[in-house]
This record gives sequence, C-alpha cells and structure tokens, in this order.
Amino acid sequence: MKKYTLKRILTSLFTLLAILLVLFILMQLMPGSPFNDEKLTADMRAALYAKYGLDQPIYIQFFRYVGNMLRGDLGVSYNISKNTPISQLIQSRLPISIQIGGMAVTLGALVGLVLGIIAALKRDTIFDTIATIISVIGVSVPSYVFALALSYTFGFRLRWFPMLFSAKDVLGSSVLPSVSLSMFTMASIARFTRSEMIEVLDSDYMLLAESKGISGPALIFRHALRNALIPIITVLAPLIVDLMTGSLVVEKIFAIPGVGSLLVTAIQSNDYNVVIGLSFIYSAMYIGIMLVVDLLYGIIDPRIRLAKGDD
Amino acid sequence: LTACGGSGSTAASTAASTGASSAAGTAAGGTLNIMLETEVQSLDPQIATDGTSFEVIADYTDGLMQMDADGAAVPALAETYDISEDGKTYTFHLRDAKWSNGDAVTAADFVFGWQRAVDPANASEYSYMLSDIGQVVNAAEIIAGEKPVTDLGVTAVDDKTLEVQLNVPVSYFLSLMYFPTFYPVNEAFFNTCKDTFGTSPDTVLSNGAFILTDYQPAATAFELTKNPDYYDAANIALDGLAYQVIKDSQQALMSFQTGALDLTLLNGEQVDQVKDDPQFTSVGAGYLWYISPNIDAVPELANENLRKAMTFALDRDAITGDVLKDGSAPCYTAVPPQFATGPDGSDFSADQTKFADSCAFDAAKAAEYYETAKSELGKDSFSFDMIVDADDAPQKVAQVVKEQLETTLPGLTVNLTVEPKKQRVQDMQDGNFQLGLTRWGPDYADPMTYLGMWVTGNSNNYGLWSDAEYDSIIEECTTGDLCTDPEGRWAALYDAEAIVLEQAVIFPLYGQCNAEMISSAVTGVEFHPVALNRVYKRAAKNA
Amino acid sequence: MAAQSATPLLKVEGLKQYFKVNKNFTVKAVDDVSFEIYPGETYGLVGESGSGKSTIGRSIIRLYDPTAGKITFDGQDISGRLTHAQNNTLRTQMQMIFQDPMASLNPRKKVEDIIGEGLDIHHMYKTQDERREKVEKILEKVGLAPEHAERYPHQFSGGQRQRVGIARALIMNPKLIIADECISALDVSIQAQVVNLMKDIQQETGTAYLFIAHDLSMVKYISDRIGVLHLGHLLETGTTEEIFADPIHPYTRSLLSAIPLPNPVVEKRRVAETYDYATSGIDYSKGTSHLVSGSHYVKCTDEEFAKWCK
Amino acid sequence: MAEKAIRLGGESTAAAITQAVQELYPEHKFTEAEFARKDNAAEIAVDTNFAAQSFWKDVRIRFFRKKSAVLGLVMIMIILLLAVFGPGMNAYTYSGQDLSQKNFAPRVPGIEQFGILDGSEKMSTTTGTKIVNNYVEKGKDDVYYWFGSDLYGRDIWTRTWEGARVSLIIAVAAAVIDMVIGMSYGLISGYFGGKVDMLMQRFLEVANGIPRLVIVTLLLLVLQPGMITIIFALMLTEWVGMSRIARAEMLKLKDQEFVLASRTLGAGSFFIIFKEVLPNIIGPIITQVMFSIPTAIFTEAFLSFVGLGIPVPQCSLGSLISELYNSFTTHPYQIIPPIVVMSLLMLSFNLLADGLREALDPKMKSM
Amino acid sequence: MPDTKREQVLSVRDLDITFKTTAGPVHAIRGVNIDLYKGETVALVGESGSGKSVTMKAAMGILAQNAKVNSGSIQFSYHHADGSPETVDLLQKDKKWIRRHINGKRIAMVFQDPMTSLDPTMTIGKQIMEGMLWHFKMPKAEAYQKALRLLEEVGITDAEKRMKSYPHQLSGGMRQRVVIAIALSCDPDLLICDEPTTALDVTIQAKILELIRSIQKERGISVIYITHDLGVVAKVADYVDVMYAGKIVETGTIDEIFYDPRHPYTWGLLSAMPDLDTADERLYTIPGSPPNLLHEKAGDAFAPRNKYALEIDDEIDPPMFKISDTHFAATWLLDPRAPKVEMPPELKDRVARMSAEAKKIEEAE
Ligand SMILES: Nc1ncnc2c1ncn2[C@@H]1O[C@H](COP(=O)(O)OP(=O)(O)OP(=O)(O)O)[C@@H](O)[C@H]1O
Ligand SMILES: Nc1ncnc2c1ncn2[C@@H]1O[C@H](COP(=O)(O)OP(=O)(O)OP(=O)(O)O)[C@@H](O)[C@H]1O
Ligand SMILES: [Mg+2]
Ligand SMILES: [Mg+2]
Repeated sequence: MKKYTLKRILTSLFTLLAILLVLFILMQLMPGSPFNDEKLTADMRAALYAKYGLDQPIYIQFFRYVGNMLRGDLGVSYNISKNTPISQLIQSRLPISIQIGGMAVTLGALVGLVLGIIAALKRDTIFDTIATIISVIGVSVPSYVFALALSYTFGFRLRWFPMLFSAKDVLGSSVLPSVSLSMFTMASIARFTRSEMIEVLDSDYMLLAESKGISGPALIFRHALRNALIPIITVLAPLIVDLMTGSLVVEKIFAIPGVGSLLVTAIQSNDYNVVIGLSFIYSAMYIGIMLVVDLLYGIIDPRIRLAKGDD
Repeated sequence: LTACGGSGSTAASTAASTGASSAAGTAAGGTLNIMLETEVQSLDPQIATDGTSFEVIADYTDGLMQMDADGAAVPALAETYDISEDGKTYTFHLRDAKWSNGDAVTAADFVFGWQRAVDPANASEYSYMLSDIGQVVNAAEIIAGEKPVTDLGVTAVDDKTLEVQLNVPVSYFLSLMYFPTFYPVNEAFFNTCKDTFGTSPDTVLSNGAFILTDYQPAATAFELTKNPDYYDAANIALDGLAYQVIKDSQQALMSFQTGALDLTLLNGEQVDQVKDDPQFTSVGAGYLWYISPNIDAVPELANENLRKAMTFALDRDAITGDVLKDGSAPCYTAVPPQFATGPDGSDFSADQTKFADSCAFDAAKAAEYYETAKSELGKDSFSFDMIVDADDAPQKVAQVVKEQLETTLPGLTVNLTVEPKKQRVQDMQDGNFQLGLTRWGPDYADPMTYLGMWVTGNSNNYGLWSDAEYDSIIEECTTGDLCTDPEGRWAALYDAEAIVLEQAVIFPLYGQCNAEMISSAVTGVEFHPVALNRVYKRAAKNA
Repeated sequence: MAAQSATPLLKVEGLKQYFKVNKNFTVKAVDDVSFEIYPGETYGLVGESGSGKSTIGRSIIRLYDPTAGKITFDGQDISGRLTHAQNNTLRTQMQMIFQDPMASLNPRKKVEDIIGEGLDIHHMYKTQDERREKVEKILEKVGLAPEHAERYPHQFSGGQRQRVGIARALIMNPKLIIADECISALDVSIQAQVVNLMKDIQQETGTAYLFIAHDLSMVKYISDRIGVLHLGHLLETGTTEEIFADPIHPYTRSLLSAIPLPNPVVEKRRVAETYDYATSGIDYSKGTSHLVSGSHYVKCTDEEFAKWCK
Repeated sequence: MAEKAIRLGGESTAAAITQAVQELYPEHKFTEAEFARKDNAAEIAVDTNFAAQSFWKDVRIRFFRKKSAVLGLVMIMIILLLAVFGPGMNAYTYSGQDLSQKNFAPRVPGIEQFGILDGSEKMSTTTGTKIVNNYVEKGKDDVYYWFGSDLYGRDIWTRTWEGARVSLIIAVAAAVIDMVIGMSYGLISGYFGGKVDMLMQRFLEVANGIPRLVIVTLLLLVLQPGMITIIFALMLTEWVGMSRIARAEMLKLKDQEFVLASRTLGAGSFFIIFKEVLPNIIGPIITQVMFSIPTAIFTEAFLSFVGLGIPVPQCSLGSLISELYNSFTTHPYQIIPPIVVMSLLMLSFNLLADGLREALDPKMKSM
Repeated sequence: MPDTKREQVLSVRDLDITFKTTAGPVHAIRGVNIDLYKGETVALVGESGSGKSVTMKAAMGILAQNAKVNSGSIQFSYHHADGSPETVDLLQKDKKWIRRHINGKRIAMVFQDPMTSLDPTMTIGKQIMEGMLWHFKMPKAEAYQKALRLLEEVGITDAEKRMKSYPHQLSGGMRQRVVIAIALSCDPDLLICDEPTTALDVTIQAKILELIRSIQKERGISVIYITHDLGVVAKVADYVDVMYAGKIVETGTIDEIFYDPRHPYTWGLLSAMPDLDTADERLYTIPGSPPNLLHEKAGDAFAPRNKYALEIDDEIDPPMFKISDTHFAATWLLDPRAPKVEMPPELKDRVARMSAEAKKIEEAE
C-alpha cells in the first residue's frame, strides 16, 4: 500500500508538470498581451515585457517558472493586481473559496445522500417522487438564478442573512452562497445515490444481511451505503474541485473575494501568471483529490486496497 | 464637478455643491460605505493606472496640487508655487505635512517618487505623464534608458522646495499634479518594504486625509480611517471610508436599499426604478464613446461620403435616452464636454451644436451622402464587422447602432463581433478591424488629450487616417508657437476638431455618465471626469 | 467412439501460461502441460475451479499468447507469431463454445448475424442468399427452426441459446471445438439435450472436442480420453476407462470419489477421499510423466509412482 | 385456493379416487377420451418457449410506462416545435428593435380581458410601487407582445424561441459530436488497455486538470466567436464524462464471452469495438448523451454569462438570461420566459434521460 | 418410516405469489405446499426458475419489492426461550417483526453464490458476529469467541487470522463455509440452504455437504435444501419435493422419489443426469425448456414438454394423487382412468440397478 501510494504520488506530480507545460503553451497561444491598454506605446510595452521576462523564449520562461515554483514563487500579477505575488493572492482568496465550496460540498453531499437513500429505500413511493423532483430541479435551474432569488428573498426581503460576503461575519455571509452552490451537487448526488443504492439493495449480500435480521440504519449504513460509496465518491470528486476553486457566478453575485472570479478576470485581462497560478492550483487540487479518491477507494473497498498493494 | 445629461443632473450638483460648505461646518462624521466595480489594481502611486486605484491612493495621499470642487487645481502639499517667465520652471514650496510614520514630507520624497515613475526598471505605464504630457526635462530619455534617473528635471532645492524643469511650457502642468504618478514616496520607508510596497496597511504611508487600515491586494472589501495628523484634519468630517467591491449592480442596489452602502453605481435598467428618487444622480465619467472606422484598410470606409452617411445615420438621443439611461449625453464633438476649461474659463465643448451639422442624426442627409457614396464606390450593398467589448454597455450600444445603420442605410449590414476588451484594443491597434466601438478617457484637462490621437502615426489613430493640415495644427499647438498663446491655441484646436468631424474620422456617440445612488445622508462627495473620479475629503455623513 | 489415428489433430507440448499480476507476483495458471487430441475424439479436461482448464483452452485458441511451449494444430505450429494464413486456419478450423450461453451471444445481434459472423469475417459467401442458406442449414442441424434466425438471443431459453452458440462454431466446419464448461450453466434437463446434440454432431462431422467441465459424470459420459488438471499441472491422462477404473494420482482418486451419485442409499454412505496439496507432501513441479499402461500417464516422481502403483 | 390433493390413492379403490377427483372439479365432466395419450411427440420436439418481445419493444414499453419520461419527451417535442415555429408566429423578428416600444409587459389578446397579461406591470421603485401599462401610456392599443418586449423593444416571445432554437442546436450538435469523440476515445482506451490506456488516461487527466474555462475562453479568443466556435469549445471539454462511461462499459464487456467468441472467429479490434461492443452499451451512452445535453446548455449559458457566448443580437437561452438578468429586479417578466423555457428544457432532458436509463438498463427490470 | 411424534416446524400452504414486472405479471408461485418436521431435511428440486428460491424467500420475509403474495400461509413453529411453543403465520407478520424474531435467529439462510453473498467491505469476523450482537446484544468478546468457534466448526483452519480477512481473500469453498457459519451464528431452528454448492467444485461440494449434515445431526435442526442436483439430494435429503413452474409436482421420501418416481417430470430429471454407469449412446432428455411464467397456461404446465401427456392435461391441472402416506404426485397418469404408462425403459433399468445396488449395501450392513 505504501509503495503504491508513493508511486501514485509520483505519477501525479508528473501529470502536474505536464499540465503546467500545457498551460504555458496555452498562454503562449493566447491572443493579445497583458499590456495592451489603449494608452500604452509600443516602447512602453517592450519595457514591460522586458521587466517581466516575457521577451524570452518560452522554454526559458518555463524552466524559470518551474524553478521559481519549487521555491514557492508563482510570479507576480501583471495587471489585475499589479506586482502582487500570485502566492499572496491565492493565500488571501483560496481559503475563502475553499471554505464556501467546502460548506457547499458538505451540505450538498449530505442532503443529496439523505435524499438519495430515502428515494432508494422508498422506491416508487411519493418520497421517491419528491426526492426525484427536488433533484431534477436542482440540476435544471442555473445557479445564478438560485443565487439571486435566495439573495432577494433571504437577504433583501427577510434579512435573515447578509446579501454580501463579509470578512466580519464569514459564517453568516457564507450561508446563501453555499446553499446556491450546493444545489447542483445535492441534486447530482441524490440521483446517483438513488441508483447506486438500488443496485446495492438488490445485491446478494444485502439479502444475506437482511436474512441475518439486520434492519434499519445498521443495514443501510453498515452494508448498503459503504458499498454504494465508491461510485458516489467518483462523481463527487470533480464536483468538490469545481466548488472549492470558486464559482464566478456566485462570487460575482455575493461579492465573494474568491478565486473563481479572479481567474475569469485574469483570463480576460491576459494576466498570464495569475491564470497559470490559479489554473495550477486548480490542477493540483484536481490531481490531489483524484489521488485522495484513489486512496479512499482502497480504504472503502478492501478488494481495491489489496489488489493495489504489493503485499 | 460634472453635470450630466439625463434626469439625475440636478441631484448631482446639489449633492456635490452643498457638500463643500456643509462639511466644514457640521460635525457630521461616520464611515462612508462606497461601492466599487472593480478591485484596486495597485496602491503603488507610480504603478497604478486605473481610476479605482487612483481614487483610493488619493484618499490617503496628497500630491502637490489638488482639485477643488469644480476641478480646478489648487495647492495641496505645495503651499505655494512659482512659475518662471518662460513657463518652463515650476518651483513648489511645501507645507509642513507628515507621513503617517511621523516623518516629514520633503521635496526629496517627490524627487524619489518622480524618479520611480521614469525609472525603466519600474516600467511604469504612466511614465508618459512625465515625458510626453508633462514634458519634464530628460524624462523621455530616462524612460528610453539613455540617461540615468538622476538626470530627471526635478530637484529638491531644500527640504521644502521642489524645482521642476520642463522642455516646453505646458499650460495644464499644474492639473497633472493630482495624478498619483506625481505623488511623493518616502524613500526610507520604501526601502523597508521594497517588493511588498503598497500591499498592506503596513506597507503604505499616508500623508492624506485618511489612513489605510485594512487592505489586501485585490481585496473586495477594505477600509480607511481618518488621519488625525493630516494637515487639514480639522476639515475632514468623515471618520472613515469603507469600500466594497460589488460586481452585480442589482445586489448593489439592494445593499444600498438596506443601508449597507451609501454610494453605489447602477446599471441603466435600474434607472427606471430609481429615477424619481432624490438619492439618484448621474455623474460624468469623462469618457467619450465613439466608433472608429478603419479608413486605411477598408476601401469603402476610405470613402468620406459613406462615413458621413454613417455618422448622420446615428441617432445618439435614442442610444442615451432609450438604451443607456444612465445619464450619458449625446456627443457631437470630438472632444467631450466638461473637462477642459479654456483661457476664458469656459468649457471647450460646452456648445454641442457647433459641429452638429457634420454629424447629428439626419436621415435625409444620411440618405443623400449614402447615394453619393454608392455611386462613387459603384456598389449598393456594404457589410462591415464591428468589434465591440464584451461588456454590458458597449454591447447594448452596438446593437442599437447596428439597427440604426441598417434601417437608415438600406443595403448596409453591420455584424457585431464581441471580444474581451484587451483583445478588442489589440485588434484595433493592429488595424485588424473594420469598425470599432471604442472609448477614450482624458488624461489631463486639455482638449489635446483627445485631439492628439488623430495625428498621423499616433498609436491611437486606429483608422490610420492622415491629414497634413490637421497634423500641422496639432504640431503648432503642442510644441510650436501657439504653446504660449492660449487663445490662439484654443481657436486652432477648434479648427482641428472641425476637420475630424467634417471628414467623419470618428463617429462620436456620447459622453459617458454613471448612474449612481448617493444616500441622502451624505453630502460633499465630489465627482470629476479626470484623474480622480471621486474625492471624499469634503464629504460628510449625517448619522 | 472414433478410432485413434496415428497423427494427432492437436499436439500440446510443455505449454506454460503465466499471468503477470504485478511486479512481484505471477500466476502460473498453466505449468508445463502436454497432451494430444486425435481427430474425431473427445478429450475431457477436468479439475477443480481455477486449475487452469479455461486457460489451456484459451491458450490453444490463441486468446492468450502462450508463455512457453509448442502447440501444433493440424500439422502447423500455432504457438508463435501467426502468419495470415495460419491465423485464417486457426480461426476457422478451431472453434469454441462458451460457458454462459447468454454472455457468449451478443445480446444486440440477431441470431442470424451471430451465426453468420464467422462467414462475414472470412468472406465465406458470395451472396446474401448463400449466407442465409448456410445459416439456416446450421440452425436446422442444431435443432432450431429457420424462423429463429430473426430473433435476438434473449428471446430464447438457455438450451436454445447454447444451440446457437454451437451453430456459430459449427458453421465454420471446424476440426476442433473447444467446449469450455458449455453445459455447466444449463439446467440438468437441458444439459442432456446439449450433450446429445454435441454427440450427434461429432458423429456426423467427425469434429474433435476439447471438453472442459468439472461435472465428472458428464465428462465420463462424453469423453474418450480424460486429462486431470490441478493447480496448472496435468496430473493424469488416459482413456476414460483407464482413469475411472484405475486412478493413480491421489488427487484423481479424491476427485472421482467426490462425484455425487443419484442413488440415495449409496450416496448417503459414501465417504469422499480427502486430498490436500499443501499437506500431501507432493510437489507437482518435480514430477515427470510416467506411463501406467496403454495411453495412461501420470505425472509424479519415481518414488511416488512406485508408491501409488502398488 | 384450497389444496387440490387427493388424499386417497395408493391402496384406495379406483372408484373412490375417481369420485374424489370429481368432487374436486364439480364443474367438469370427465370423459374417457380425455384420458387418452396425446401422442404429442412431434409437438414437444419444437421448443416454442421464448420471450415474445424484442429488446426495443421492451424498452418502448418500459419507457412509456414511466409517466415522467413521457412527460419529458412531450415537453421536448413542444419546445422543439415552438423553437421551429415560434419565431414565425408573430410579425416580429428576433433582432428588430423599436425603441419606442421598449420594456412593454406581456400582453396577450383574449387573456388580457381577465386582468392578467394585459400589458400592465408592477414597478417597484425606491419611491414606491406603481402599476404601469406602457401600451396605454404610449397609446399602442393594437400592439401585442405575448411575452413582453425588452429594452430595445424587441419581442421576447420571438427571441425566446429563437434562443431556444440556438440552444437546442448547440446542445444537440455538441452532444452528438461529443458522443462520437468521447465514446470512441473511451472505447479505444478501454479495449486496448495496457500502455495505450495508460497514455490515454494520462492525457485525459491533463486535459481535465486544466480548468475548462481556461480552455474554452482561449479557444473563443483564438477563433471567431459564434455558434461553431461554441460547439467546438464544448466538444473540447464535454466529452470527458462520456469517455469515462464508454471506457468503464468497455472494461466490463471486453472480457465477456461474446467478445471472446468474436476474437476466436478472427474479428479485428475495430470490428469488435464498434460492431460487437458498441451496440451493447448504447443504453448508457444514450443516457449520458441525454445528460450531457443539459450540461452543454448550461455551459453555453455560462459562456454567455462571462460574455463569451453567441454574438449579439443573436441569442441563445443562456445569453438571453444573462442579458435580461440585468432587468431581474426592474422588469422581472423579461427574464421569466427564457428561464422557464431553459428550466423546462433541462427538466425534460433530465426526465427523458432518467426514463431512458431505466428503460435501457435491463438491471432495473422490476417496477 | 413416518414417526408419529414428528413435530412440525414449517408448513407452507397454498402459497401463491406474483411478480409485477414491466412485461406483465409473472405468476411465479402457484399453490405450493411444503411440510417440514423437526430434525428432518427436505430437498426442493426443480429446474431454474421453478420458484424454489422465491418460496423460501417468502418464508424469510425477503421477497423482492415487486412481489405480491396473493394467498396462502407459511406457518412457522418455534419455542420461546422459556420453552413455550408458538406458531406464527409469517405472511401475516410485518417485515420488522420478522427481522427481529425470525431472521437469523430462528430461520437462517445459506445463499447460492458465496462469491456475491458476503459483504465485500466487511471482515468476515464482523459479518459473523454481527447477527449475534444484533439479536442477543452479546458482549463483543463473547461474540468473538463464538465466531471463532463457529469458524473452526465449519472447518476453517487458522480461524483467528481468517476473522480479519475480507471475503475476496478467501476461496469459494471457504466463503461458503463462512456463510454457513453466519447462518449458524444465532442458533436457528431452521436452516435454508439455497443451492449451497452449485458454485463449488465437486470435492469442496462434498465437504460442505458433509459439514451441513454433521451440524444438523449435532444440533437437531431442520434443513431445507434447494437444489437441482439430484446427486446432492441423494446425499442429504429425507424428503423430496419436486417443483415445476411454481408448483410441487411430486413429493415423497427420498427412497420413494429415487426408486419409485411417478411424475414424468421426475423421470426426466432422474434420467437426464448420467451416473457413472450410464453407457447409452444418448441421454434421455426432457424436451423443450421450462415455461415462461409470464403466460398463464390452462391445465398442466408440464404438458407441452411431456411425452406422456393426456388430453385432459390441457384442460385441468392435475391434483395431487396419493401413492403412499408420504408420496404424492400431480399427474393425471395416476388417475385410475388413465392408460397405464411405464417410466422410460432406460430409467427403469437404472432404477432397477440402483435399487439392487442399494439393497446390496443395506444387506451388507
Ligand atoms: N488474465 C488473467 N490474469 C491473471 N490471472 C489469471 C488470468 N486468467 C486466469 N487467471 C488465473 O489462472 C488460474 C486458472 O484459471 P482458469 O480460468 O483457467 O481456471 P478454470 O480451471 O477454468 O476454473 P473454473 O472452473 O473456475 O472455470 C486461476 O488462478 C486464475 O485466477
Ligand atoms: N423480483 C422478481 N421480479 C420478477 N420475477 C421474479 C423475481 N424474482 C423471481 N422472479 C421469477 O420467479 C420465478 C422463480 O424464481 P426463483 O428464483 O424462485 O427460481 P429458482 O427455482 O430458485 O431458480 P434457480 O435454480 O435459477 O435459482 C422465475 O421465473 C423468476 O424469473
Ligand atoms: Mg473456466
Ligand atoms: Mg434460486
């Protein structure tokens, strides 16, 4: 197992490096430059290119970037927050995205699981129908519509929660964004849990457990859920990454200083370092979560663990 | 102060003008909650380029001069100044002011700041303010790397005296002084933070009305509190400023309505909702929006009659009144009104009818020119692509423009290509466009900030239009004899503007105004189209 | 029972089939197995689950690349890299019937296309009519009606499906059919139908079978010769009579003694012999082939041979 | 039902047994002839016992039993019809502006008499709420905008269906192409396994590890914005899910005996992948396509939200929503039609997909 | 042979079950009667799909959701802890009650496929202990000890280590032993073995059967075997119920069924399986295949495959005719009016041979 983990981590690092290279090439393909404000003269632009080393061949830029990165230096922003180290931007913004995304994931996954389990257990009853309707609506309505409607109702009309994110009331002001973000996760998890649970519930080992007399929560959590969990985790993993790395729409509506809107702004203003830095964080999280998921598989399902371990 | 077209103009002027008097008198304090559309890009005065950053830097830093409520330059850190006979030497005498670390503000701080602005190592984007626009001696050479920064024509005669040498007399030089590019930087303090300068309350020094107390780069919320050591602290009514970046205008309005904001921007659609509200106002943003035809690369657009037909086909009133609704006013001049005041104290473009004959909407004239153009070009259908920023307002305007051109000039088709702004600018600079919807904001309070664009070879002359007569007029006005003859220069500039409009080098559309809500509790916020868009020094908020 | 002719149809010599599971672990699914199948005979391969029966079958038909050993089929060596012609011979002359009649038929294909697939691949017809005719003939041969050609596998019962599987193999006129547990998934009542059919076909066409099963009474019934496999080693081989009358290897003996008999009085009193490789003290890899009599060979060491043959 | 057992027999007399049988079936008159051998040797030789339905018929029956799925299908049909014919149902065009008739609330002939959809709207301004009727105020008595008009005075009905058309085209085209790419990728990767799979999966990981937005925006920046580009962008990113599914299914099937059977018959890899395996995974594939349609519509809507969608004045449901979003608090009626249509479309596709999945998946046979 | 003091454990009467499926209702069980007495073993034989599993699942209260019990009763008798007898109709009790009082504790089941019937994510030790902890709230240590004992009892070596293994680490035979250990863990009165050895090879099968038999002897529990392997039946059963298309078509003691079968279907089953002495060129077969229960058929469901069918078979489902006190068969051939039909000659030979063999052995004892 240890050896496998190590090997897996190494492959992941290699993949990350590949992603970094691809990102670099993509940036190179990006039309325009970070410095094409109307007021800039060509000389000025050349000076800026020289200042940031953008005038050098891409491979030199790449190796320099990788070298710097190993020292924790992700470069500085060119224009959206001039000369600010990317690491500083990420440090201040990522935790907020992770926190709100984390709340959304937790909420969505928990509610989704409960809905899905109920739907599966009470298959073809009114509960099933209600759970299905909720989950279908969850995947059918765009999150910005949810966000604005929530903000209008609970923020503006009822004043239960703040409408805008505030560092002074992080928890309270994260409620509405988390809820609107969690809808899609909740809906997909609910649907998935339902179908997986149905499959598991029909399996022989569930019959055996039932024939032992096990019933109620023990049956569901000890036997059914654990076995249904692998595919659910597989679906959940990319959602986690997406949510934790911020959502432009929700960040825009709730004025959240997260990384989602930062990325969009950076792309639109050709701020290469920010794009690369944030994309890289995204990639690292993606690869990391995939790694965790892979290792989790092993923990949940001993078959996978022992097949992979070299013992 | 700017009056803007549309319903909010009166409200704006009341809000602003009443402020000046009431602020000093009443002890009204409180924190002003201000909405920003975008994050601050930089708090380094020599690196910042955008309005938001300028506004915030100016909140806590004063320059040599500042704007009064009407936008005229009045002394700030310079208690007095002298201008030499030839207009090429400015001597500023500083008042006793302190940095927030207790150091005195000295002439050396200005020298250091200005040298940073031209130091090629810093690659300051606004260095041209010192060179091309400010004409400070040796600035251009230093930027080009030909001379050391110490050669810059600015010297600290003593702690309190700063002397500036110019290449030519620059009539608007004093008004440049409120650009943060010309702000002082305390060298000793700067050396303690270096790379982190301007990234947190600990790495900025204040010498202005407020002190930055809570800030992170690209923060969406940050705060400033009143500076007790400010030389004019007695006249600062506010306890502080709280900024909040909100990118969604509906959330902003709702926040305003709940009282969380005192000052917020609206989008045009929301104006219907608030137009009867006394808190609604519309303030000038200084931008002129216009369409630039690519005269050089598109043969049809090289035809002056076709261009004239197009400019006559544009109904600016409909654009501003029916679609934008934020108070933006139609513009029939190449230099927008309300920022450049002439020798006689009048607004350069106050009279919008002057060139209306050459561009204002007139379907009949449009048709007439269109017919001529068609026969000259031997074609009767035209199709142009127009590149447009992927932002809300430009897309709105473009859709109306397209519709107007197509209905008034049958046979003409306009296809809209929406691009992110950077991309659009790049395309226009590369001449890779047919029609482009673009805008220009003034850099200083002189018509030249606009008229200078259309000389042959200027990088902002996207259409590569070229006219010898025009070039010579502009030449005269910048470095020629007219430099020292304000009245003559003024008249010559009108001649130049007439050429631009008569040849339909650009199709001016409107002067941008912003629709804003200002809480009725707030007075004395000043709005300016140039340099610093909003100034809060004289604002007050009644509890 | 077909007479034994001199040249074997299939000759397997020292076949080894290893699977590398990971760096440190290799499954020796088949280890040094040699046997022969003569034209027209049925060779039964028995052994417990996991002993490598299927693997042998699949190596022979080249679903796997053998790790070592030589397989000669119809005079051609088919264990190495196959030439196009060899491949063609192999894919037509040797066919396979699978265990699970449902899983071995593509559920989305019509029976006609399932049976005709071999014809399609090897372009063995000129017109569609000819193809149809061939398919119908085979259908009839396996006891199905021509109208069945239009149906999908799931529209058949288990026995019928297995008939389709047989038809698919048969249409190529193979000389050897590998039947891998082709009746174990069927009901008792239907097993007999399929076995009967296979016997009929053998009589008619002279095909040889490699009959893989673990139901020994069935194997005994259908096979001419039998090979006993355990842990990848072919422990004993001989004619059916030889094996059943005189099992030498303790494993064979335990296997035979475990066959349940449908006779309650006898069955209730029968005690199976136990055999456990781990504790038996036998090492298969040390064994060599020893001739018992006739075509009866057993794999063991000399001492073991002496001991068992007493 | 009482137990039908003759507890007589054995040593009982024949007559007693006959008697008992008769008592069991009082309504039946037994005759001698009935006890004759049927002599059915010929009959029993033919096994007539098989499931009567073909797969697709089964699917159809299962599908149509599920009401929600049928509802989804019907709604899609209706939206499709309206997307085709809706824009032509009145005289307006999707781009034609009439600034004098901007922001008119919905007004429908006939219904207006009931006091609803009569062109009046409640304006909630900061100075109070008031009822406005632009038709009356501007004296446009004979003008009708069924869904109202937008800020340029364009007909929202026409634009909504025009947008639905564009969204549907994008969705379907993207789904189809994505299916082709994703499916082939997954199938090939799964079938060949080993190093090929390893490489292809690494590539996938790299492609997936880069935020989609980066890829899509870059693409839109490089190419001309427009429908084709959007479809292309979707193609680049949306196929990953499909390839996963196809690969997983392939892994499940490739060792199935029918695949082995094909291999023993000498079939080539591509024959096996596309002719043998593909028809068997059509269920999950169709389901995934159905699910990917809403994703495509969403993605396009997101692109519109960041200003990278279909160029104005053309519209898609997504761009309509992001455009009319700005009127959400002022003229809420404007954003309602596209949102409702979009949500209905999503809902329908999701319902349809759910229904198809259940109909196509033999595992969920019971109901 | 019948023992007058036989104590009835299970009595299934007229069980009738339909499944709702998308293709229509499947009438899977059509009036099944089964009797089981304490300490005895009944084998339920029949082809795939004849309804063997469904019948027993009904008794366990684990029928699929789409099942509908139309009529019938399943009387189960047991003793409370204080010794007082109790008889309940399992079909009248709700699932919850059955889970608490019956499942595992009084009736336990061993499933067909040991590969899939163990929870892959739980160690086998836990799975064995689970039932004890659940039903008896036993202390963990005690349950552990008992589980260990059970594992040893079912013949798993190195039990201590195996407790911590996961199912996939065990071979099929071991897994089936674990399943049996699970079934025995709560000392049930009745053990239902649903094809416990079909997935195993002969040598292991023999061992498992021995094991169940010895446990049964030791504990005096009743066992129901579900199988279609007559060899297995011969080894373990006291009584045999032959099932076809949701009905019991012949029932009797093991000897009656093997040495004196009366139903043509039983004949088919017996002769289709070659024994080691079968040397005929062709095996006797039952033609055709089991009926599709989606389609109701009037009369005898077996008639279409029955060479000996009478005309009346198409009209009326035959009642159970009595052959002896313990032996019944549902075929019109037993009606006095029916023509005399002999079992097929091949089978007759075989039965004669088997009887002779049996006699020889019995005499030898
Ligand atoms: N592709 C493979 N990779 C790794 N191991 C394999 C592979 N195929 C077979 N094996 C292993 O080889 C051994 C022999 O397997 P094989 O399927 O030939 O047995 P068998 O005798 O046919 O068993 P059964 O009666 O269960 O069908 C087993 O231990 C099996 O796990
Ligand atoms: N959940 C269900 N839904 C629909 N039909 C079912 C269901 N469960 C069982 N059946 C049907 O009931 C009939 C009897 O099934 P059962 O499992 O009892 O057969 P069996 O005799 O145990 O067969 P096997 O030997 O294959 O286990 C079959 O036709 C089967 O298709
Ligand atoms: Mg096998
Ligand atoms: Mg069963």
